[in-house]
Amino acid sequence: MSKTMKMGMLGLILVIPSFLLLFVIVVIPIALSFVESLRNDAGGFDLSRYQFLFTDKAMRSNILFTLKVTIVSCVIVLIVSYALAVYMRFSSGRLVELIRKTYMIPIFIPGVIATYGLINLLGNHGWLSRFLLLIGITLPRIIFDQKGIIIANLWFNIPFTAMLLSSALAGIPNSVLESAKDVGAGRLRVFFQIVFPLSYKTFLVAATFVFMGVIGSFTAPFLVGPNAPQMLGVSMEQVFGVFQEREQAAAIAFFTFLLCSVLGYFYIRSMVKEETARL
Amino acid sequence: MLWYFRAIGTRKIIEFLLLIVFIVFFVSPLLNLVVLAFSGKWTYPDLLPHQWSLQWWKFVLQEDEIAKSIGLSFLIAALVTALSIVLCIPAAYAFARIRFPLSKVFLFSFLLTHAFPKMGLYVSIAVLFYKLGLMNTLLGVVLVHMINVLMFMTWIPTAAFRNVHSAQEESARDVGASPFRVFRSITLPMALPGIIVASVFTFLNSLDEAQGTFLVGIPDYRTMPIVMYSIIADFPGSAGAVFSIILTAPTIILLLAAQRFVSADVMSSGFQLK
Amino acid sequence: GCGNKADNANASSSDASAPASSSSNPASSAPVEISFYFTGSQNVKDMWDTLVPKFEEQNKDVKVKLVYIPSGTGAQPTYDRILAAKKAGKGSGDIDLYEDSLSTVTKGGKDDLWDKLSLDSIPNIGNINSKTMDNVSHLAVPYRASAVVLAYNSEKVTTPPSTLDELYEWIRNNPEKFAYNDPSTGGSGNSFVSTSIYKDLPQDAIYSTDPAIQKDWDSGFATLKDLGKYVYGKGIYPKKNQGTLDLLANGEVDMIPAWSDMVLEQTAKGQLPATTKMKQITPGFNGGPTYLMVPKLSEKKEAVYQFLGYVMSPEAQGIIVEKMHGFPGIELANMPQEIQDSFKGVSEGFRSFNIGDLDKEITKRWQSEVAAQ
Amino acid sequence: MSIQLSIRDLSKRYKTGEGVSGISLDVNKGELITLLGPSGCGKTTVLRSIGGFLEPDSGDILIEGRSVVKLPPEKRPTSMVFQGYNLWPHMTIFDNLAFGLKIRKMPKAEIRKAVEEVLNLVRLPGAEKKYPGQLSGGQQQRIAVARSLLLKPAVLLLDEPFSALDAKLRHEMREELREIQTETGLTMVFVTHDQEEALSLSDRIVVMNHGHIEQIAAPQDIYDAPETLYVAEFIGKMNFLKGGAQEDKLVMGRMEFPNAKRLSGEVVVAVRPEDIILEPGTRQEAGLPGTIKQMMILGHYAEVSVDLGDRGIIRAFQPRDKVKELHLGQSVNAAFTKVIAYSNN
Amino acid sequence: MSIQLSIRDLSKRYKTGEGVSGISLDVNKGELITLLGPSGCGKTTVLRSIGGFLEPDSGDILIEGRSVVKLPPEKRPTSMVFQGYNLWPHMTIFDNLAFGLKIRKMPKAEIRKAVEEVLNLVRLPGAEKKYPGQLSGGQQQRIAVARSLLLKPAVLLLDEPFSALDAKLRHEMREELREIQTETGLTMVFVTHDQEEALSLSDRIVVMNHGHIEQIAAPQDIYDAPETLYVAEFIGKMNFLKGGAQEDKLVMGRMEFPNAKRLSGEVVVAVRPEDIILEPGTRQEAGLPGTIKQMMILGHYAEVSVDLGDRGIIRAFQPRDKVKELHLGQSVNAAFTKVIAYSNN
Ligand SMILES: Nc1ncnc2c1ncn2[C@@H]1O[C@H](COP(=O)(O)OP(=O)(O)OP(=O)(O)O)[C@@H](O)[C@H]1O
Ligand SMILES: Nc1ncnc2c1ncn2[C@@H]1O[C@H](COP(=O)(O)OP(=O)(O)OP(=O)(O)O)[C@@H](O)[C@H]1O
Ligand SMILES: [Mg+2]
Ligand SMILES: [Mg+2]
Repeated sequence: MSKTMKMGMLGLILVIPSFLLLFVIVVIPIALSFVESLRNDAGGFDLSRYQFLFTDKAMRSNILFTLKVTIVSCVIVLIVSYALAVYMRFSSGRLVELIRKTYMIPIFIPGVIATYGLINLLGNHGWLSRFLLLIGITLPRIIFDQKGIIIANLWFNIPFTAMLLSSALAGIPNSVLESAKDVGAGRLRVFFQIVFPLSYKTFLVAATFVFMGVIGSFTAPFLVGPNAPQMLGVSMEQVFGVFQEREQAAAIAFFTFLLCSVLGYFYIRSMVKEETARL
Repeated sequence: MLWYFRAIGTRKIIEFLLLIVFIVFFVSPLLNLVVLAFSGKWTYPDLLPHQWSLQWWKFVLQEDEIAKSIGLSFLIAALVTALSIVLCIPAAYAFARIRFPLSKVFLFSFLLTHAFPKMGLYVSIAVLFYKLGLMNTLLGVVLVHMINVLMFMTWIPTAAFRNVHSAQEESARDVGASPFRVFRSITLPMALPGIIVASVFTFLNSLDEAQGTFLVGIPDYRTMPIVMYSIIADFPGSAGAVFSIILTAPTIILLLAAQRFVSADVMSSGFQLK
Repeated sequence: GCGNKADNANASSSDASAPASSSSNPASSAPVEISFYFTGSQNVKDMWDTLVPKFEEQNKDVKVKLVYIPSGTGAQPTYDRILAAKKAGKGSGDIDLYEDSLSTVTKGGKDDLWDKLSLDSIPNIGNINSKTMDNVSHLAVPYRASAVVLAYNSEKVTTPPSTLDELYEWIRNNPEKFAYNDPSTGGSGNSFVSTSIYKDLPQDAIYSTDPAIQKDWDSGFATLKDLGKYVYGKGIYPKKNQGTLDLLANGEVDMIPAWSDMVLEQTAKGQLPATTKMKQITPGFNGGPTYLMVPKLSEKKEAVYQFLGYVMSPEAQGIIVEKMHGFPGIELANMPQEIQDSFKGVSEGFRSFNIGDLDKEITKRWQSEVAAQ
Repeated sequence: MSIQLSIRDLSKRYKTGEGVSGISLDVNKGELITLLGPSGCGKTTVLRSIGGFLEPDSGDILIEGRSVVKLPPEKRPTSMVFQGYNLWPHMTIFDNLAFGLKIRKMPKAEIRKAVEEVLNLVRLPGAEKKYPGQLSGGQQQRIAVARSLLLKPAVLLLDEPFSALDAKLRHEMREELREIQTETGLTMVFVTHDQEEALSLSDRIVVMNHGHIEQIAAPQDIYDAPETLYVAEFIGKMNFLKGGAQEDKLVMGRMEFPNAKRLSGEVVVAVRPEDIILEPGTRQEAGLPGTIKQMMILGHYAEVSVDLGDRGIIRAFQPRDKVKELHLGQSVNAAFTKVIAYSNN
Repeated sequence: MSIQLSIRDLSKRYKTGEGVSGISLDVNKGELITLLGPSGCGKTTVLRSIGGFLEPDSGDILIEGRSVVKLPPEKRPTSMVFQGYNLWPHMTIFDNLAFGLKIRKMPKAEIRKAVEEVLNLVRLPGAEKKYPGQLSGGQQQRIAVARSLLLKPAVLLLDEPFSALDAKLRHEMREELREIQTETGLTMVFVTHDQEEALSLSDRIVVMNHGHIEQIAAPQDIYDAPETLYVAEFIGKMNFLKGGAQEDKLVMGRMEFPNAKRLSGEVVVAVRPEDIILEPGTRQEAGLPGTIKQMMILGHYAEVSVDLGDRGIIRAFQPRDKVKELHLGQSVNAAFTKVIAYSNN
């Protein structure tokens, strides 16, 4: 008994330093900003800052816009990443090898730079439009539009998601797929009834992290997004930096956090379930 | 989307085309920057610059601020990496090996760093740091950089430690190694790939961090990305492109150096905590 | 605002400039080091990098530590630092001199952060338009000014508009060939917006900080809203001053409001095509001086005054004008003739607004009404 | 008997040059045939070619007289049971079993009935609602077999289905498979590298070596008369000794045997451990002298290692009672009741 | 013989209530003793308690007369070979082997020599520079054994060291372990759930059941005279039939046996497959009538299943030659040469 106590103490001692840091630089600021977000104009406390999020027309459209961009980005990212992961899992050849070796690089490219490159590439007079001009196509507006934000999100998130999914797919033994084919399942059926359910958990993980990454993003939406409606990250910055309404910015941040928490809940639940199953 | 499922002939073609689109999508923004960086005159609608030049390289490299910011960025990144190793690896070991009360709560609390929007977090942190006198200090900057990496630095090594089979540790105990020796000679080296991946990730992430630095480190701590921001803001395309290349170079070099360790499995295991 | 109308002819105090001698205290001990925080783009930094060594050469007893805060996004860290330091009872937070725009001067006035500057301590303040000094309650000195002008591609535009109404007409006739930037991200767009809003308001409305005036903005916003479909991208407002300059440079638009100094500099460096020309409309776009403020709690005020005295001297102002392609902070009449000449054509119609927090309200309302239409 | 599966001159080479070639084989209806050979000899390659998971380079595969080489796996009338990881972990046993039937659009009620029946057949009634993870390894493999049986394949393919199980379970599974085969009369091709498994299960055994077939014969024939040295080495335990062939005699020390194959010169003489008689002492006229080196009791018999000096060590199986008279280091005489000879090259 | 390891009334219960209790056992110097029992019976628990990886709730463990219960694993004169994951993948074989010696501060030259020697002993000379991943499973386990041998432990503990290997390799490894034991004279405690392994390896076998010891005896004794029904079921193949006890007689159909244990009423009669004699026809006076249901040739003998009707199915081992006279469905008479009886509860 005392030994388990001792181990427990040791565990806590090992965890405390990093948790303390987390506490100081994350938990306290979150708590502070929550308190801040409850403060109204008069200095009292109420939910007026949150009310504003839903009553102000511009803010409402920002929220809807953010959700729309986030969900569209998530869906495309997940589909493309899945396709890529499936491709890397089941194909061979030099091209695939090359992709396997390099697809993770964008994860490490600084966000500003990639965004900057995308602006220069996809702008109205950017490189792409110059190429398309040759074949007589005018590029639709991408930069300063939600398309730009979505494309940037794809650029940033596909490699990461593909990485998660490809390691999940690597964990599915061939014989599981072959036995499905063997009993007569066609390709689509194999995918939807075997491959997908077996990588579903990772899919959830990927969805969680893409969602969290996109919904609070700032750099890309700021540089390539439209003036209005704005992503919440941009709006938050504007409210804080330009309008100097710290409380309102905190409310936006906290609201975003609540949205993330929903997915975070499912993520944690599935991870904990797995843990208990493992023990 | 399910390329591999298609019939052979057309399948190959479609597959190839899609791959090309895919590669172009990821490569062209970077390639565009490279071309831009060496361009002198490049007006619409020319496909390539009609005049190449190193003018912006000269301009960017002449700024002594740039060299300074690169040095500073590396210093900060090294500090962040070192500090997070010191703080997070013991925690990761505890999560992987020791049962203690609330361990899951602690473990998943690191998700907060990703669930709360960065912008909002930085703003609150600034308020806190003013009170703590951490504004415009090296420590303040380092701490802010750690927000982004705490989760990676804890979760990936946790998974790595978990993958060290306990029989491997026990057999070392068995041949006479003390618990500490076991950790040093067996557990740690075996979990090293995970720790390296996490560290590389931390290092690069710190090199790239801009928003938090801007809020906490200005004016004294002008790191590469901060300079990059002002260059994007104040100079035309080519200068930004040059600087982008300078900024990306360490990333690529470090990645190539650590390529052996950076594998999808190691990284993604950190998110699944199996 | 300094209200430097071009016809100001207050040349009297021009020889009162005594940069080095005014208040030097030859206490031949180690030189006093003052910390000077400033923001702005790269050319601002270059300018100070030139100016400070010259000053230090003449004033061996003062050293100026330049602390450059690059422009970009984010909050106002320096201001918050001074404020936080004051609240924490830690003096001025080691900031002895601070450079920023009018809104900060006003804000700091409310927070009682700035030192009152007087002719006694800095004689060269006499070179400045006194109305300007009154406007800022002597809490700051305008050391330079930039004007927002119309920059245009002279190959495409032969007869540029010379009034705001002509400009509107030009915009409507040349759809998507005009762009102004998001007013929350850069002064040139901000200037275009506020100039438009105050177009039909009384002359001195631009010096009023009375919130009651907000209801008179409606027609201005209506115009801006209407212009939305004619501007670049049918309603795209690039981020930052450079955003519109880039569009002009690559030929996507033919006309933009821009800071004169940026246009001058970028044309000189070849970033903007040589065919780029500038034109000020009448009444002029809202330009603005940049101010220097001394934190009240600074412990090295004497030395700071000495430095400010130098900055406001015609010699230093000459360098500023040259480096910044901007306007002098002191009255033009106090400047050498050649400099006066070089400002012909741009300086006419130059105005400066002082509407305090109302500026924020403008951006807010612009965001929800014009951007989000 | 009609031929159910016919493989004709099948060849399949991987890029590495490894693979199989010249594989020809006819399997009768209701027969259980085993592909036996060491790791890497190409057993799986043949089996996967039949199942449609590999495209042969040349040759033909006919099932019930129809060529199937051009068909994808899901269109072939075969069904395969893999070594491990067979079941789909996210589906219940019922769904695992019903999956193939649903694809075939069998009515629900019928599916339920069929699943129930097959679960009875594999002796796991009532397991429908469980998940594979809740079953033991042996039970999982039984479900895997059941899943294949449900589809009533023309040929059932099994690729080392029991090798992941432990010895006891493996024995049980073999018996069960045998019973199921008797009951259903299915045609089966079974792959294994375990010769005991092959001997106990098969109607006929195909011994493979390095991508080709060495011998096809019934287990008893393979055991009694391995055609090549390779087969002799691989099937059952066997001792190899050097001997000489003289016209119609094989000579080993003081022993002589008939030279059926008419070999000459130096030969390799193979002796099964159970064909060795050990007698204490060395006075016997026939037989080779040696000393006992090790004795292991293996249930109802014992394995005794005898050191024959220059001739090496041989292993002999002795009844347990007999062993009680022997002890380590004892001098014994080893006589052979039956030998097979192979030319020495 | 001196007692090397002594376990005295050892008890260890996990929070779940499972575990072992009342374990007492003396192991002589140079003895190889096997803990045998089904999965979950507590073998590993005992072994890990000896090795120091578990803290017993009560009881004492003495090695060479000294109590070691209070020592951590690294201080105990034991060494353990685990089922798998034994080696450290980031070290070469040399480093794996030398690790323990380095900790003991042995001079470099001596380490090199010792490693070379032990590699010869396990028949892997020259493997020093390789990494574990470059060796096959069997080779890795040999290195694991070598690593333990190098430390010259007072007691060598082996926890199912070969169960991850395939059948053939397992057989080989057993023989090798036996040889190594003969050469080194080490005291070993070996854990397995494979009764064949236990029978072939051990000097004595400890049969465990549900956390306690059922029987400790030499393999032959365990095989010939299992003390309990449980042991009889577990060791070797065994047929169980119902019979009656009448004073000094056991009666089964027409057969009678002596009632050594003086049981009465209904009893369970256990018969080894090799103690069954099958004769065609049913005319015999003694024995039970039945029909042949299945025959499997297992190398040098055959297993014949005989359906005895109400009495169930029994399995008999028959010489291969004998089987040639039998065929499926044939009526036979099964006579028993030896039986053991257990009371029926
Ligand atoms: N996809 C492949 N690419 C290249 N070589 C292969 C491939 N699959 C198998 N081989 C090689 O072909 C040979 C035969 O392989 P196969 O899997 O048929 O052997 P096997 O008899 O089933 O062996 P095992 O008993 O180990 O399963 C081996 O040498 C193997 O290395
Ligand atoms: N750490 C533990 N906590 C709780 N119960 C345990 C633990 N370890 C083992 N047990 C339980 O104790 C019993 C004995 O376990 P042990 O590992 O000794 O069995 P074993 O005989 O070695 O079985 P196997 O042959 O499967 O290895 C089992 O029922 C097991 O479930
Ligand atoms: Mg195989
Ligand atoms: Mg065990």
